Amino acid sequence: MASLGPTFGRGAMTNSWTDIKNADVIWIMGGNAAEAHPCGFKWVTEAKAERGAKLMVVDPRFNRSASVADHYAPIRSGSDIAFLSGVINYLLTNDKIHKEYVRNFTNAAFIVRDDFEFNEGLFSGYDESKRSYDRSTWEYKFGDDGFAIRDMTLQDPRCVFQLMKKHFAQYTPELVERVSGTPKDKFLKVADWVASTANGERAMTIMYALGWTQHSHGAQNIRCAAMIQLLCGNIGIPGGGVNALRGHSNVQGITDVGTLTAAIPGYLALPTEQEPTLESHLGKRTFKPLTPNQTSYWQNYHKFYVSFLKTQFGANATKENEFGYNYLPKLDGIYDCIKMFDLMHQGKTTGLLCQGFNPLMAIPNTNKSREALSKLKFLVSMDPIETDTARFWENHGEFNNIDPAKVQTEVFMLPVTSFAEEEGSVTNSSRLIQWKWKAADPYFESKTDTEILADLFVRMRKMYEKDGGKGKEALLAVDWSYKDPLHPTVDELQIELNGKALTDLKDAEGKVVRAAGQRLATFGEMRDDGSTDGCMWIYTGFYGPTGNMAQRRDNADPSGLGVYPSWGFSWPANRRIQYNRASADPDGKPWSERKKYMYWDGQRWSGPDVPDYVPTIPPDRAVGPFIMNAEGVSRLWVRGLMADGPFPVHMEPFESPVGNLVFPKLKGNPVARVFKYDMEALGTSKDFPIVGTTYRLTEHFHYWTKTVHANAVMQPEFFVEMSEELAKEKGIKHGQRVRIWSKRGEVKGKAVVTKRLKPFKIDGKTVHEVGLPLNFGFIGETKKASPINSLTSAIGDSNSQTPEFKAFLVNVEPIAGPVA
Amino acid sequence: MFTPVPNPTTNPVAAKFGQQDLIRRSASSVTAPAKRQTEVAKLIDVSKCIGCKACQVACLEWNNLTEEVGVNVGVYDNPHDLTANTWTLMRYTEYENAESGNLEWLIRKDGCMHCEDPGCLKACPAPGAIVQYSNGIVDFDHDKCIGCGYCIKGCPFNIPRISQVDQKAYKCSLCSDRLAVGQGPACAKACPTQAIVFGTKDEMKQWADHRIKDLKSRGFKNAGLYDPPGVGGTHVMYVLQHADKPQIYAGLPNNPSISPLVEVWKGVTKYVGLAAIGAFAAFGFLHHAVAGANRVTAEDEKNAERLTEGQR
Amino acid sequence: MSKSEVDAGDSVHPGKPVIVDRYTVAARINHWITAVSLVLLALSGLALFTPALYFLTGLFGGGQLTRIIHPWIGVVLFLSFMGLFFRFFRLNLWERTDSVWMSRMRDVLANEENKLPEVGKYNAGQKMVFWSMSLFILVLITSGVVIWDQYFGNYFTIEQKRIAVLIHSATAIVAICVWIVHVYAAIWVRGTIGAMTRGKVTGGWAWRHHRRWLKDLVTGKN
Amino acid sequence: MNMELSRRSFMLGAGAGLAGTSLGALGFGEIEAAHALSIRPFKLAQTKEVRSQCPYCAVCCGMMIFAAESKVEKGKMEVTHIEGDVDHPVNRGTLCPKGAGAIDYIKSKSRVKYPMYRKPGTNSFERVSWDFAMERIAKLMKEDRDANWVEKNRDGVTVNRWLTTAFLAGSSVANEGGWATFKVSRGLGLLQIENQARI
Repeated sequence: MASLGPTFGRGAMTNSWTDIKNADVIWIMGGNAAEAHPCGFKWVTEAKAERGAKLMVVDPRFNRSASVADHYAPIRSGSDIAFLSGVINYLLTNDKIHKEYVRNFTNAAFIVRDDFEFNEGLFSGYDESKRSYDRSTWEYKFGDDGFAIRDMTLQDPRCVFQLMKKHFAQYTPELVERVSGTPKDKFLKVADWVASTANGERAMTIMYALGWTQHSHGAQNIRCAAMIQLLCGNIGIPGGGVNALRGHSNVQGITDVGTLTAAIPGYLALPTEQEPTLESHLGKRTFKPLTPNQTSYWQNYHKFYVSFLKTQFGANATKENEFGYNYLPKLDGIYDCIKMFDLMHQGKTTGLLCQGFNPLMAIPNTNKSREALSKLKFLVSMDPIETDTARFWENHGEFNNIDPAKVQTEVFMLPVTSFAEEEGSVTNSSRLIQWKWKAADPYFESKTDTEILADLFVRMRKMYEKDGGKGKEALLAVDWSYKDPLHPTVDELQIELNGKALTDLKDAEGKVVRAAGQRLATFGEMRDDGSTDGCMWIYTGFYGPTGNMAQRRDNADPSGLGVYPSWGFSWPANRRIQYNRASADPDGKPWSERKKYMYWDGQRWSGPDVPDYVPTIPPDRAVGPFIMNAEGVSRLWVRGLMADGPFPVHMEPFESPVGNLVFPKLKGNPVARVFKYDMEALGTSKDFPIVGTTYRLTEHFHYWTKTVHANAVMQPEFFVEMSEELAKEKGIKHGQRVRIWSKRGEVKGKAVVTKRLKPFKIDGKTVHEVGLPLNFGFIGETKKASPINSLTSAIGDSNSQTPEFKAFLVNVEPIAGPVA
Repeated sequence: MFTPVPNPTTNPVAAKFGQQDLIRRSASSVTAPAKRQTEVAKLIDVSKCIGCKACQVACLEWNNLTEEVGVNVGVYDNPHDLTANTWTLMRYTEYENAESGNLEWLIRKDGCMHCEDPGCLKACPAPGAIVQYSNGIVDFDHDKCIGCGYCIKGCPFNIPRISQVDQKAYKCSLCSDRLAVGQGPACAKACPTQAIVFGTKDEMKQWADHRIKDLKSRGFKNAGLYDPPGVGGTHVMYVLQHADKPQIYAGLPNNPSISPLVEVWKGVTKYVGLAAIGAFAAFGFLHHAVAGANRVTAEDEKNAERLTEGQR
Repeated sequence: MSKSEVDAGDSVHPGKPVIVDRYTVAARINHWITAVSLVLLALSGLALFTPALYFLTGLFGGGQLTRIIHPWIGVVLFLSFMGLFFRFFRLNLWERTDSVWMSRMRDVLANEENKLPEVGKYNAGQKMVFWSMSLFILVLITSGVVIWDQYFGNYFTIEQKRIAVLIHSATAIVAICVWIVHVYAAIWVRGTIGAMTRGKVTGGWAWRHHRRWLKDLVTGKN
Repeated sequence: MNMELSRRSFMLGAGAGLAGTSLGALGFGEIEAAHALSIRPFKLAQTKEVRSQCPYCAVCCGMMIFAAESKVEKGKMEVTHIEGDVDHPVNRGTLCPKGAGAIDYIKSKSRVKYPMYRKPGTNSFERVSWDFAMERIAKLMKEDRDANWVEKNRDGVTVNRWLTTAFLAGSSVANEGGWATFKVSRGLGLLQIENQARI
């Protein structure tokens, strides 16, 4: 989500699953919704069947999404930016853009500093030694009033719109074909269908997933998509949006709740050691509007922050101690999971706790991960099922070759209840919070995650109280005043998430608007004086005074637009389509009857959804629809908010069969973080001429379902998909066992020789690609296989640190023996 | 969106149909019910199918079937064929459309078609082992099945399979137990894209027209419904993008009908055979009555003695 | 005179009446095993052949068991009949006089044997039963294997099985008819059954029905 | 929740003016009759039904879970069947091959039944008590925390961090459990905290 945030203001799926039925064009790229999200994909088939929508799929493989598409275009893994920039160029050069939307709802009109430069793929401010940019020159030009300067005619050569035209001009259809291997006519058909929605009449939705994220330039792939949607005016309208299809059931909720190295619930920031005081932390986050009258909602940051501190530290959070700010750990850098395993591999880590996580499978470069785990003093696996990680020390022949006697790690495998044996709220990909009720009793001795962690926490605090120890004060400062400290109830935790009034809250006239102890109805009620708590402002209201909104099950849909406003609760403030004020023109009228959604009715903003806007601000106040952004508008130009540039640039993967044909000087993402170990583990196209890409099969869910009988039956064994041409070249027979190896490791599997993969012509040279499903391992009911990440590299994206799983180099050879 | 059947209840419900609704019964006759129930049908829209196999899993789970974990043989089809436990199966075909120049991945859900004129039932020698309800369901009664495999020979679609465990024949029951309480088949309920829908046969034909219109608008000029008359129509129908050539869908028969061999075997042979046996027996009696026994006479014995005298 | 009409074990015991040994104990056991299997096969086969006779499965303990037993009896029959075949085929070889005998079928049926050429150990009718049964049993065992799904299900296509099942049932019918002729002949020609029970016939019987066989025995032509 | 209402709102939603199947329209005569011999009794009758949602992907399909007295563990309720929840606006009762097989996950051969412990250098897990496991883990963690706790950095800024133990948080845990996870792990001073969002 490291690019949707900078562009729109919030890093989450913009629309909802059911809203997809309102689309006229559906574009699936960098994802495979039919296989990864079949029941969400239903709404694609619905749009096709009932609305005559067109579906186009751009993917290296003709996959199961493509099998029901109206148009399929092949693309070489890792070349998405070239393709998407080609589309941007097509829209700009053919003037196929939604002018009024772009002028008023994006920062196209903003003037950029004169000292900003771009040449040979690098933006101004690059420091090669640090592999990073000084982003100061990427800022707007500001006037004496302190506001950014704009040219609403979009003519100024330094305005974002003109810079864009210049920046993308070189991405012609011919270049796209040369770089991405997409035949020109197939590319043009995509561009043309996109253009057909660049008006208020028709809508296009873009559905993507890890196919765009898992690249060393993943965030910029998604940036391109966001820009295309802004040029077409497809954000904030029904059937539009950039829909990031999340993986795990509650990955959205767990991300919201901030279990990420630098996060605090609700997208607040964990302090860094450069921020010794609460003031110094908040001071950097005032979010003053950059143009007049803008909402710039993050101005309320400090209220949310203090409310969080009050929940984390309870009575121990006082004005005097900056609400316990200093009890929080402070960052000296970020510790994402890749860094985590690099440190572990260096022997710098003592213990690892895995909660429903199977890192031996999930983390790139399995051999490195296995060595890293072997260096731990202890490993705890909390999971309903046995994971390959929990048994990393066990020898499984070629599939997990290790000598248990040499592994000194203490390993604990704790039984956790399955989804059916517990209750709680879960947030789906489109921010919809829903409830699940408990259906069965815990399996044998299993316990819920909360019970296990409560037990651990209480034990450790007792030990510190008894024997003392380092960091005792910070540990005991945490508020743990649950009725039963060993069993915090779901209700108690939900109240903490929602927040409540700690003292009577009074309005300006001194009237009590919220009595002490009452749960808050909206985050608007939060205060920075310690009179409210609530650890996650974006969820506030989901358990408000009226009750548990997550449990709402009224599936009426009065508008017929798939809004379902009374089903569950969609953060923020139960909005189903984000930035929905943009569904109306600057005067507050719908862009078209066909796309009518939210509009100004004279008194207020009304429509089937909750306005993502202050409901009573009239259009003439010219308040932008992107209320989280200090500009009030969305960002075609992201200023310094992304590490690798204000505009996307074509960058090749770190392992690529060809050099960068657009900017020969660029070797991979110039600011991607690369650890020494991983840099040395890169292969060249000389030894590894074939592109490898990994993906999920619809019959399986990541590394879970290999332990699930029915799914093991549906896809029993690891295989490699390859073109008939490659098979012929290598003398590989259909169904024969083959060996695939990269600079980092090898795997063996059956060959699925198919017409659905075709060799690419890249700059005149033939490039083969193989598909590698990731769902197989050495634990479970499927046939044993080496983890697919034995092949992959840990080099990750410069913004999200997401590893480059989707494009790397391998080689393939047949293994003698009987063909299945 | 084809409106789904509401959620099932856990309260006991009286069966909506039963013995009294049988219209055919293998190797025996039934008194047809006064009024035939509305015919039901399952419509499988190949053009909407994403080959996710949810139907396969739903079928296993609902019917408490346990299939073995197999191997990959270079295709997505798993298991590789229908078995006594796999009553439905996705069959994948990579089809290069010469006209459009496009690759098409045709994915067909295979399984019992519930023929109006069921070959399995016709071939079955065990009374009541195969029955047909007036709503169109063709169902197997495993207590009566003798495992002879005649149903396999009778089926024009190669559907029934004999279990290696109990040597009885198995196939899709159209979830007769779910239908009996007003639910649809488990596969239809699970199907994420509604490529499988279930309702009355008329509704299904109507819905198919609606789908075929859409397909024609997308350039599939030969899109159509597969409801083969050769078997009197089926209660499982397909919407095909290329209804003019069913065989490209993993060998779906172009114009299926019960094999003439089976017709002859179960028809004329049966009667002629019994007649012949009867005739021969009858001839025996007749001849004996007319010509009488062929007895050895004293004369014959004498001749024999005379002949052997020299021996003494 | 052509070849000898005598089998090993055939012999004459002069006296009143003359007694002639026609079948050895081995031959008789072999014959009755074949006979019993054939009857069981006919019953179980007919049970599966037509619903009208499905009740016969009761004799074998139900449909499943009938389906399981039938092919095994078939195997027994086949082996046992092989025995008979090699025992008897020499004297069942066709001769010119057999054709004459056949052409005088009216006399045969009218018990007018004196008008017929002298017959060796087997008359033309018996020979025809022998050869047709040999053929039918070969066809039945072959087609039977093709439809024996439990063990051979995977070796044949469904179409092959359809052909096989049709051939199998048709052949079985004809075989049963021939068997009826065989049994009826044994009853009709008195003194015959003893040949297969006690193994002996009277001289008169031999004289009347198989005079050349008797003469060869007496003249010791063998 | 109101199923009547939910049902009606779906009828309104029926596509393309085609009336959907309604029970009556299925045309089953209203004859009271016992099940025919070939028809199995309806297996959900007399079970306990609960609304839940799919644990796998982020579509979060609505599920109906049916449970009954456990055959394995006396006195406990166990799941007997799972199918889609038709009332759910997103999945409308449908499930993908993972969701449709979710009961096999609950009953997986790989389910962990008891706390298991593997001693250094050994080649197997042994069953241990919850108390042993938790006491041992707490002890190991305290040792490490005491050994590697950083209270102030070089510039004397209070940083209260613990860098030598890491926590990988699951993304299938409910929000409440997730918050407990955050509170505990940050409360301990951990910085190495991640979930699946990044990979």
